[in-house]
Amino acid sequence: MTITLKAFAAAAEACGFRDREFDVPEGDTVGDLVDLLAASYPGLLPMRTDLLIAVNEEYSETGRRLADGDVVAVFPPVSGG
Amino acid sequence: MTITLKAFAAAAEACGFRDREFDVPEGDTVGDLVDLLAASYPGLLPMRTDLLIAVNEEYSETGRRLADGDVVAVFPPVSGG
Amino acid sequence: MVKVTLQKEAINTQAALAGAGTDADGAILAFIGRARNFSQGREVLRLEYEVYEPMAKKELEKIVGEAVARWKVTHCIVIHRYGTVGIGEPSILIAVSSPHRDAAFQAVRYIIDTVKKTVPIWKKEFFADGEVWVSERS
Amino acid sequence: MVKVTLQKEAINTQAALAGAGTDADGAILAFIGRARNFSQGREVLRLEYEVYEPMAKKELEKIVGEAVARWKVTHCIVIHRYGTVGIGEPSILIAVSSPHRDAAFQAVRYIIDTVKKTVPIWKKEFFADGEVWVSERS
Repeated sequence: MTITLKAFAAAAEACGFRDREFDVPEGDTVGDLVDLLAASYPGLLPMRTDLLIAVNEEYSETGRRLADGDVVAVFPPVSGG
Repeated sequence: MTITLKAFAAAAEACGFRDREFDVPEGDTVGDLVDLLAASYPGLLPMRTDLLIAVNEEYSETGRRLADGDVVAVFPPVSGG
Repeated sequence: MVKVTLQKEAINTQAALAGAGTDADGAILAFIGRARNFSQGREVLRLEYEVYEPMAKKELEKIVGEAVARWKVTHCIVIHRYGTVGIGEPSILIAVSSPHRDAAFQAVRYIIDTVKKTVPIWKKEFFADGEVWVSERS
Repeated sequence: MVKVTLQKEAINTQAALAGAGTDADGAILAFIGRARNFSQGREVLRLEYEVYEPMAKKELEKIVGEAVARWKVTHCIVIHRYGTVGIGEPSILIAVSSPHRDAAFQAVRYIIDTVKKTVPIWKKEFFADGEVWVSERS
Protein backbone atom coordinates (compact mmCIF):
# COMPACT_ATOMS: atom_id res chain seq x y z
CA MET A 1 0.00 0.00 0.00
CA THR A 2 1.07 3.60 -0.49
CA ILE A 3 1.28 6.38 2.04
CA THR A 4 2.30 10.02 1.74
CA LEU A 5 5.27 10.85 3.93
CA LYS A 6 5.98 14.37 5.12
CA ALA A 7 9.06 15.58 6.98
CA PHE A 8 9.55 18.93 8.72
CA ALA A 9 12.33 21.11 10.08
CA ALA A 10 15.48 19.18 11.10
CA ALA A 11 13.79 15.92 10.05
CA ALA A 12 13.24 17.27 6.53
CA GLU A 13 16.89 18.30 6.32
CA ALA A 14 18.01 14.88 7.56
CA CYS A 15 15.82 13.02 5.06
CA GLY A 16 16.40 15.35 2.15
CA PHE A 17 12.70 15.50 1.29
CA ARG A 18 9.60 17.21 2.61
CA ASP A 19 6.96 15.22 0.81
CA ARG A 20 7.06 11.87 -0.96
CA GLU A 21 5.10 8.72 -1.68
CA PHE A 22 6.24 5.62 0.16
CA ASP A 23 5.32 1.96 -0.35
CA VAL A 24 4.85 0.03 2.86
CA PRO A 25 3.95 -3.63 3.44
CA GLU A 26 0.34 -4.32 4.37
CA GLY A 27 -0.07 -4.48 8.16
CA ASP A 28 2.90 -2.26 9.00
CA THR A 29 2.64 0.06 11.98
CA VAL A 30 3.82 3.63 12.43
CA GLY A 31 6.76 2.23 14.41
CA ASP A 32 7.75 -0.07 11.54
CA LEU A 33 7.74 2.91 9.22
CA VAL A 34 9.97 4.97 11.51
CA ASP A 35 12.41 2.04 11.77
CA LEU A 36 12.50 1.81 8.00
CA LEU A 37 13.04 5.55 7.67
CA ALA A 38 15.84 5.62 10.23
CA ALA A 39 17.57 2.80 8.35
CA SER A 40 17.17 4.60 5.01
CA TYR A 41 18.11 8.07 6.27
CA PRO A 42 20.94 7.81 8.82
CA GLY A 43 20.70 11.59 9.40
CA LEU A 44 17.55 10.83 11.41
CA LEU A 45 19.41 8.66 13.93
CA PRO A 46 20.55 11.45 16.30
CA MET A 47 16.95 12.65 16.67
CA ARG A 48 15.41 9.17 16.47
CA THR A 49 14.14 8.96 20.06
CA ASP A 50 12.68 12.49 19.99
CA LEU A 51 10.84 12.20 16.67
CA LEU A 52 7.12 12.91 16.75
CA ILE A 53 4.70 11.27 14.36
CA ALA A 54 1.35 12.45 13.08
CA VAL A 55 -1.05 10.41 10.97
CA ASN A 56 -3.61 12.39 9.01
CA GLU A 57 -2.75 15.50 11.02
CA GLU A 58 -3.21 13.93 14.45
CA TYR A 59 -0.43 12.82 16.78
CA SER A 60 -0.06 9.07 16.65
CA GLU A 61 1.34 6.27 18.80
CA THR A 62 3.91 3.97 17.17
CA GLY A 63 1.57 0.98 17.52
CA ARG A 64 -0.99 2.39 15.10
CA ARG A 65 -1.51 0.29 11.96
CA LEU A 66 -1.05 2.20 8.71
CA ALA A 67 -3.74 2.32 6.04
CA ASP A 68 -3.47 2.92 2.32
CA GLY A 69 -3.52 6.65 1.58
CA ASP A 70 -2.49 7.74 5.10
CA VAL A 71 -0.55 10.98 5.37
CA VAL A 72 2.27 10.40 7.85
CA ALA A 73 4.37 13.30 9.13
CA VAL A 74 7.65 12.98 11.03
CA PHE A 75 9.18 15.90 12.84
CA PRO A 76 11.34 16.90 15.81
CA PRO A 77 9.90 18.38 19.02
CA VAL A 78 8.06 21.57 18.20
CA SER A 79 9.50 25.00 19.03
CA GLY A 80 6.88 27.57 18.07
CA GLY A 81 5.56 30.47 20.08
CA MET B 1 -0.94 70.40 68.15
CA THR B 2 -2.63 70.57 64.79
CA ILE B 3 -2.86 67.90 62.13
CA THR B 4 -4.47 67.85 58.70
CA LEU B 5 -7.13 65.18 58.42
CA LYS B 6 -8.18 63.74 55.09
CA ALA B 7 -11.06 61.36 54.44
CA PHE B 8 -11.78 59.43 51.25
CA ALA B 9 -14.59 57.53 49.58
CA ALA B 10 -17.21 56.13 52.02
CA ALA B 11 -15.22 57.57 54.93
CA ALA B 12 -15.47 61.07 53.44
CA GLU B 13 -19.22 60.64 53.00
CA ALA B 14 -19.57 59.40 56.60
CA CYS B 15 -17.55 62.29 58.01
CA GLY B 16 -18.96 64.96 55.76
CA PHE B 17 -15.54 66.40 54.98
CA ARG B 18 -12.57 65.51 52.81
CA ASP B 19 -9.98 67.78 54.30
CA ARG B 20 -9.85 69.67 57.60
CA GLU B 21 -7.56 70.83 60.36
CA PHE B 22 -7.87 68.98 63.64
CA ASP B 23 -6.49 69.81 67.07
CA VAL B 24 -5.20 66.80 68.98
CA PRO B 25 -3.65 66.56 72.45
CA GLU B 26 0.13 66.28 72.59
CA GLY B 27 1.18 62.61 72.74
CA ASP B 28 -1.92 61.19 71.05
CA THR B 29 -1.54 58.20 68.79
CA VAL B 30 -3.18 57.37 65.47
CA GLY B 31 -5.49 55.01 67.39
CA ASP B 32 -6.56 57.81 69.74
CA LEU B 33 -7.42 59.96 66.76
CA VAL B 34 -9.53 57.26 65.14
CA ASP B 35 -11.40 56.74 68.44
CA LEU B 36 -12.08 60.45 68.58
CA LEU B 37 -13.25 60.53 64.97
CA ALA B 38 -15.56 57.55 65.42
CA ALA B 39 -17.10 59.26 68.45
CA SER B 40 -17.56 62.53 66.55
CA TYR B 41 -18.82 60.96 63.30
CA PRO B 42 -21.11 58.01 64.06
CA GLY B 43 -21.38 57.33 60.32
CA LEU B 44 -17.86 55.88 60.59
CA LEU B 45 -18.91 53.21 63.09
CA PRO B 46 -20.06 50.55 60.58
CA MET B 47 -16.68 50.71 58.82
CA ARG B 48 -14.66 51.30 62.00
CA THR B 49 -12.81 47.98 62.06
CA ASP B 50 -11.96 48.11 58.36
CA LEU B 51 -10.67 51.68 58.26
CA LEU B 52 -7.15 52.17 56.96
CA ILE B 53 -4.93 54.99 58.14
CA ALA B 54 -2.06 56.72 56.41
CA VAL B 55 0.24 59.30 57.99
CA ASN B 56 2.11 61.52 55.58
CA GLU B 57 1.12 59.26 52.68
CA GLU B 58 2.37 56.02 54.23
CA TYR B 59 0.22 53.33 55.81
CA SER B 60 0.44 53.58 59.58
CA GLU B 61 -0.12 51.37 62.60
CA THR B 62 -2.53 52.67 65.24
CA GLY B 63 0.27 52.85 67.84
CA ARG B 64 2.14 55.57 65.97
CA ARG B 65 2.46 58.85 67.89
CA LEU B 66 1.19 61.90 66.00
CA ALA B 67 3.35 64.96 65.41
CA ASP B 68 2.36 68.54 64.78
CA GLY B 69 1.71 69.10 61.09
CA ASP B 70 1.09 65.43 60.26
CA VAL B 71 -1.25 64.69 57.37
CA VAL B 72 -3.50 61.83 58.47
CA ALA B 73 -5.78 60.09 55.97
CA VAL B 74 -8.62 57.71 56.86
CA PHE B 75 -10.26 55.55 54.26
CA PRO B 76 -12.05 52.23 53.68
CA PRO B 77 -10.35 49.22 52.05
CA VAL B 78 -9.18 50.19 48.58
CA SER B 79 -10.99 48.98 45.45
CA GLY B 80 -8.99 50.21 42.47
CA GLY B 81 -7.81 48.31 39.43
CA MET C 1 11.04 52.28 30.61
CA VAL C 2 9.45 52.12 34.04
CA LYS C 3 6.57 54.53 34.49
CA VAL C 4 3.48 55.02 36.62
CA THR C 5 0.69 57.39 35.62
CA LEU C 6 -2.57 58.43 37.26
CA GLN C 7 -4.79 60.24 34.81
CA LYS C 8 -8.32 61.40 34.25
CA GLU C 9 -8.10 60.97 30.48
CA ALA C 10 -8.91 57.76 28.62
CA ILE C 11 -6.05 55.25 28.41
CA ASN C 12 -4.39 54.96 25.01
CA THR C 13 -3.56 51.26 24.92
CA GLN C 14 -1.81 51.43 21.60
CA ALA C 15 0.56 54.21 22.68
CA ALA C 16 1.34 52.41 25.94
CA LEU C 17 2.18 49.18 24.11
CA ALA C 18 4.17 50.89 21.38
CA GLY C 19 7.02 51.60 23.79
CA ALA C 20 7.15 48.09 25.26
CA GLY C 21 9.95 45.66 24.58
CA THR C 22 13.62 45.97 23.75
CA ASP C 23 15.29 43.67 21.21
CA ALA C 24 16.33 41.45 24.12
CA ASP C 25 12.74 40.90 25.21
CA GLY C 26 10.99 37.75 24.11
CA ALA C 27 7.72 38.52 25.88
CA ILE C 28 5.29 41.38 26.33
CA LEU C 29 2.28 40.94 28.57
CA ALA C 30 -0.44 43.56 28.81
CA PHE C 31 -3.34 43.52 31.25
CA ILE C 32 -6.31 45.81 30.79
CA GLY C 33 -8.91 46.15 33.53
CA ARG C 34 -12.24 47.48 32.29
CA ALA C 35 -15.50 48.77 33.66
CA ARG C 36 -18.07 45.95 33.47
CA ASN C 37 -21.75 46.46 32.71
CA PHE C 38 -23.08 44.14 35.42
CA SER C 39 -22.30 43.82 39.08
CA GLN C 40 -24.15 41.53 41.47
CA GLY C 41 -26.96 41.14 38.97
CA ARG C 42 -27.52 44.85 38.44
CA GLU C 43 -26.74 46.90 35.38
CA VAL C 44 -23.90 49.33 35.95
CA LEU C 45 -24.17 52.61 34.04
CA ARG C 46 -20.71 53.96 34.81
CA LEU C 47 -17.94 53.90 37.39
CA GLU C 48 -16.27 56.64 39.31
CA TYR C 49 -12.82 56.24 40.79
CA GLU C 50 -11.67 58.40 43.66
CA VAL C 51 -7.94 58.61 44.27
CA TYR C 52 -5.66 59.84 47.04
CA GLU C 53 -3.30 61.05 44.41
CA PRO C 54 0.14 61.56 45.94
CA MET C 55 -0.12 58.43 48.08
CA ALA C 56 -1.56 56.33 45.23
CA LYS C 57 1.35 57.33 43.02
CA LYS C 58 3.85 56.42 45.75
CA GLU C 59 2.20 53.05 46.37
CA LEU C 60 2.09 52.28 42.66
CA GLU C 61 5.76 53.15 42.35
CA LYS C 62 6.59 50.84 45.25
CA ILE C 63 4.71 47.96 43.62
CA VAL C 64 6.32 48.51 40.25
CA GLY C 65 9.76 48.88 41.85
CA GLU C 66 9.29 45.56 43.65
CA ALA C 67 8.14 43.82 40.46
CA VAL C 68 11.07 45.17 38.43
CA ALA C 69 13.60 44.17 41.10
CA ARG C 70 12.12 40.73 41.71
CA TRP C 71 11.47 39.56 38.16
CA LYS C 72 14.02 41.70 36.31
CA VAL C 73 11.46 42.89 33.82
CA THR C 74 12.84 45.38 31.33
CA HIS C 75 9.84 47.56 30.83
CA CYS C 76 6.90 48.25 33.09
CA ILE C 77 4.13 50.76 32.53
CA VAL C 78 1.12 51.17 34.78
CA ILE C 79 -1.64 53.65 33.96
CA HIS C 80 -4.62 54.00 36.29
CA ARG C 81 -7.55 56.23 35.50
CA TYR C 82 -9.66 58.14 37.98
CA GLY C 83 -12.87 60.13 37.71
CA THR C 84 -15.67 58.82 35.52
CA VAL C 85 -15.00 55.64 33.52
CA GLY C 86 -17.64 54.49 31.04
CA ILE C 87 -18.62 50.84 30.55
CA GLY C 88 -16.07 48.98 28.42
CA GLU C 89 -13.39 51.61 28.97
CA PRO C 90 -10.05 50.59 30.48
CA SER C 91 -9.58 51.67 34.09
CA ILE C 92 -6.06 50.26 34.36
CA LEU C 93 -3.37 49.16 31.95
CA ILE C 94 -0.28 47.21 32.97
CA ALA C 95 2.31 46.47 30.30
CA VAL C 96 5.47 44.53 31.05
CA SER C 97 8.20 43.15 28.85
CA SER C 98 10.99 40.75 29.72
CA PRO C 99 13.44 38.36 28.05
CA HIS C 100 11.39 35.29 29.09
CA ARG C 101 7.65 34.97 29.52
CA ASP C 102 7.52 33.61 33.03
CA ALA C 103 8.85 36.87 34.50
CA ALA C 104 6.25 38.90 32.61
CA PHE C 105 3.37 36.71 33.83
CA GLN C 106 4.56 36.81 37.43
CA ALA C 107 5.15 40.57 37.39
CA VAL C 108 1.81 41.53 35.82
CA ARG C 109 -0.12 39.26 38.13
CA TYR C 110 1.72 40.60 41.17
CA ILE C 111 1.10 44.19 40.12
CA ILE C 112 -2.64 43.90 39.51
CA ASP C 113 -3.24 41.81 42.66
CA THR C 114 -1.24 44.24 44.81
CA VAL C 115 -2.79 47.36 43.27
CA LYS C 116 -6.17 46.03 44.36
CA LYS C 117 -4.91 45.61 47.92
CA THR C 118 -2.77 48.62 48.69
CA VAL C 119 -3.22 51.54 46.29
CA PRO C 120 -5.62 54.16 47.72
CA ILE C 121 -8.15 54.25 44.91
CA TRP C 122 -11.85 53.55 45.41
CA LYS C 123 -14.45 52.53 42.88
CA LYS C 124 -18.09 53.50 42.97
CA GLU C 125 -20.67 51.81 40.77
CA PHE C 126 -23.60 53.84 39.48
CA PHE C 127 -26.90 52.10 38.78
CA ALA C 128 -30.17 53.46 37.44
CA ASP C 129 -31.50 53.58 41.01
CA GLY C 130 -28.48 54.42 43.11
CA GLU C 131 -24.76 54.11 43.66
CA VAL C 132 -22.53 51.96 45.80
CA TRP C 133 -18.88 51.92 46.85
CA VAL C 134 -17.31 48.66 45.80
CA SER C 135 -15.77 46.58 48.51
CA GLU C 136 -13.09 44.16 47.35
CA ARG C 137 -13.31 42.42 50.71
CA SER C 138 -15.99 40.05 49.47
CA MET D 1 -14.89 36.05 19.06
CA VAL D 2 -12.75 32.93 19.03
CA LYS D 3 -10.25 32.82 16.20
CA VAL D 4 -6.98 31.17 15.25
CA THR D 5 -4.79 32.49 12.45
CA LEU D 6 -1.53 31.33 10.90
CA GLN D 7 -0.04 34.01 8.72
CA LYS D 8 3.12 35.08 6.99
CA GLU D 9 2.35 38.78 7.37
CA ALA D 10 3.35 40.89 10.36
CA ILE D 11 0.93 40.76 13.29
CA ASN D 12 -1.19 43.86 13.79
CA THR D 13 -1.43 44.00 17.56
CA GLN D 14 -3.71 46.97 17.61
CA ALA D 15 -6.27 45.40 15.28
CA ALA D 16 -6.21 42.17 17.27
CA LEU D 17 -6.83 44.00 20.55
CA ALA D 18 -9.48 46.28 19.09
CA GLY D 19 -11.98 43.42 18.93
CA ALA D 20 -11.31 42.12 22.45
CA GLY D 21 -13.77 42.47 25.28
CA THR D 22 -17.51 42.71 25.54
CA ASP D 23 -19.18 45.05 28.02
CA ALA D 24 -19.40 42.13 30.45
CA ASP D 25 -15.60 41.64 30.43
CA GLY D 26 -13.59 43.16 33.24
CA ALA D 27 -10.24 41.88 31.99
CA ILE D 28 -8.26 41.69 28.79
CA LEU D 29 -4.89 39.97 28.78
CA ALA D 30 -2.61 40.04 25.76
CA PHE D 31 0.62 38.09 25.37
CA ILE D 32 3.08 38.90 22.62
CA GLY D 33 6.00 36.58 21.91
CA ARG D 34 8.82 38.27 20.03
CA ALA D 35 12.03 37.37 18.27
CA ARG D 36 14.93 38.09 20.63
CA ASN D 37 18.31 39.38 19.50
CA PHE D 38 20.41 37.03 21.63
CA SER D 39 20.30 33.30 22.15
CA GLN D 40 22.85 31.34 24.16
CA GLY D 41 25.24 34.29 24.02
CA ARG D 42 25.11 34.70 20.26
CA GLU D 43 23.54 37.51 18.30
CA VAL D 44 20.46 36.40 16.39
CA LEU D 45 19.90 38.17 13.07
CA ARG D 46 16.46 36.81 12.32
CA LEU D 47 14.19 33.83 12.86
CA GLU D 48 12.43 31.54 10.48
CA TYR D 49 9.38 29.56 11.45
CA GLU D 50 8.38 26.44 9.59
CA VAL D 51 4.80 25.25 10.01
CA TYR D 52 2.83 22.10 9.21
CA GLU D 53 -0.09 24.26 8.35
CA PRO D 54 -3.28 22.20 8.46
CA MET D 55 -2.17 20.28 11.54
CA ALA D 56 -0.89 23.41 13.31
CA LYS D 57 -4.23 25.09 12.77
CA LYS D 58 -6.09 22.03 14.13
CA GLU D 59 -3.84 21.85 17.19
CA LEU D 60 -4.22 25.57 17.85
CA GLU D 61 -7.98 25.26 17.59
CA LYS D 62 -7.94 22.37 20.07
CA ILE D 63 -5.92 24.41 22.57
CA VAL D 64 -8.13 27.46 22.22
CA GLY D 65 -11.26 25.33 22.45
CA GLU D 66 -10.00 23.79 25.68
CA ALA D 67 -9.12 27.19 27.15
CA VAL D 68 -12.51 28.66 26.25
CA ALA D 69 -14.38 25.69 27.70
CA ARG D 70 -12.31 25.47 30.86
CA TRP D 71 -12.06 29.12 31.83
CA LYS D 72 -15.20 30.45 30.10
CA VAL D 73 -13.28 33.26 28.46
CA THR D 74 -15.43 35.37 26.18
CA HIS D 75 -12.94 36.23 23.52
CA CYS D 76 -9.81 34.44 22.41
CA ILE D 77 -7.60 35.32 19.48
CA VAL D 78 -4.36 33.55 18.63
CA ILE D 79 -2.21 34.67 15.71
CA HIS D 80 1.02 32.82 14.93
CA ARG D 81 3.39 33.95 12.23
CA TYR D 82 5.54 31.75 10.05
CA GLY D 83 8.31 32.43 7.55
CA THR D 84 10.89 35.08 8.36
CA VAL D 85 10.42 37.10 11.55
CA GLY D 86 12.76 40.01 12.21
CA ILE D 87 14.22 40.82 15.64
CA GLY D 88 11.69 42.61 17.84
CA GLU D 89 8.75 41.53 15.69
CA PRO D 90 5.91 39.57 17.27
CA SER D 91 5.87 35.87 16.37
CA ILE D 92 2.71 35.12 18.34
CA LEU D 93 -0.12 37.13 19.82
CA ILE D 94 -2.67 35.74 22.26
CA ALA D 95 -5.51 38.01 23.37
CA VAL D 96 -8.16 36.85 25.81
CA SER D 97 -10.95 38.65 27.57
CA SER D 98 -13.16 37.47 30.41
CA PRO D 99 -15.45 38.85 33.12
CA HIS D 100 -12.79 38.28 35.84
CA ARG D 101 -9.04 38.47 35.55
CA ASP D 102 -8.12 35.09 36.94
CA ALA D 103 -9.68 33.28 33.99
CA ALA D 104 -7.77 35.45 31.54
CA PHE D 105 -4.42 34.81 33.24
CA GLN D 106 -5.02 31.06 33.40
CA ALA D 107 -6.18 30.83 29.80
CA VAL D 108 -3.35 32.87 28.27
CA ARG D 109 -0.72 30.99 30.25
CA TYR D 110 -2.23 27.65 29.29
CA ILE D 111 -2.37 28.60 25.62
CA ILE D 112 1.22 29.81 25.28
CA ASP D 113 2.64 26.89 27.30
CA THR D 114 0.66 24.35 25.29
CA VAL D 115 1.42 25.96 21.92
CA LYS D 116 5.10 25.47 22.70
CA LYS D 117 4.52 21.78 23.40
CA THR D 118 2.09 20.55 20.79
CA VAL D 119 1.66 22.85 17.79
CA PRO D 120 3.81 21.69 14.85
CA ILE D 121 5.82 24.85 14.29
CA TRP D 122 9.61 24.98 14.37
CA LYS D 123 11.89 27.93 14.91
CA LYS D 124 15.31 28.36 13.35
CA GLU D 125 17.72 31.02 14.56
CA PHE D 126 20.04 32.66 12.06
CA PHE D 127 23.42 33.93 13.23
CA ALA D 128 26.18 35.72 11.32
CA ASP D 129 28.02 32.38 11.07
CA GLY D 130 25.29 29.81 10.78
CA GLU D 131 21.81 28.69 11.69
CA VAL D 132 20.32 26.34 14.21
CA TRP D 133 16.95 24.72 14.87
CA VAL D 134 15.76 25.67 18.31
CA SER D 135 15.03 22.85 20.69
CA GLU D 136 12.61 23.71 23.50
CA ARG D 137 13.62 20.50 25.25
CA SER D 138 16.43 22.24 27.13
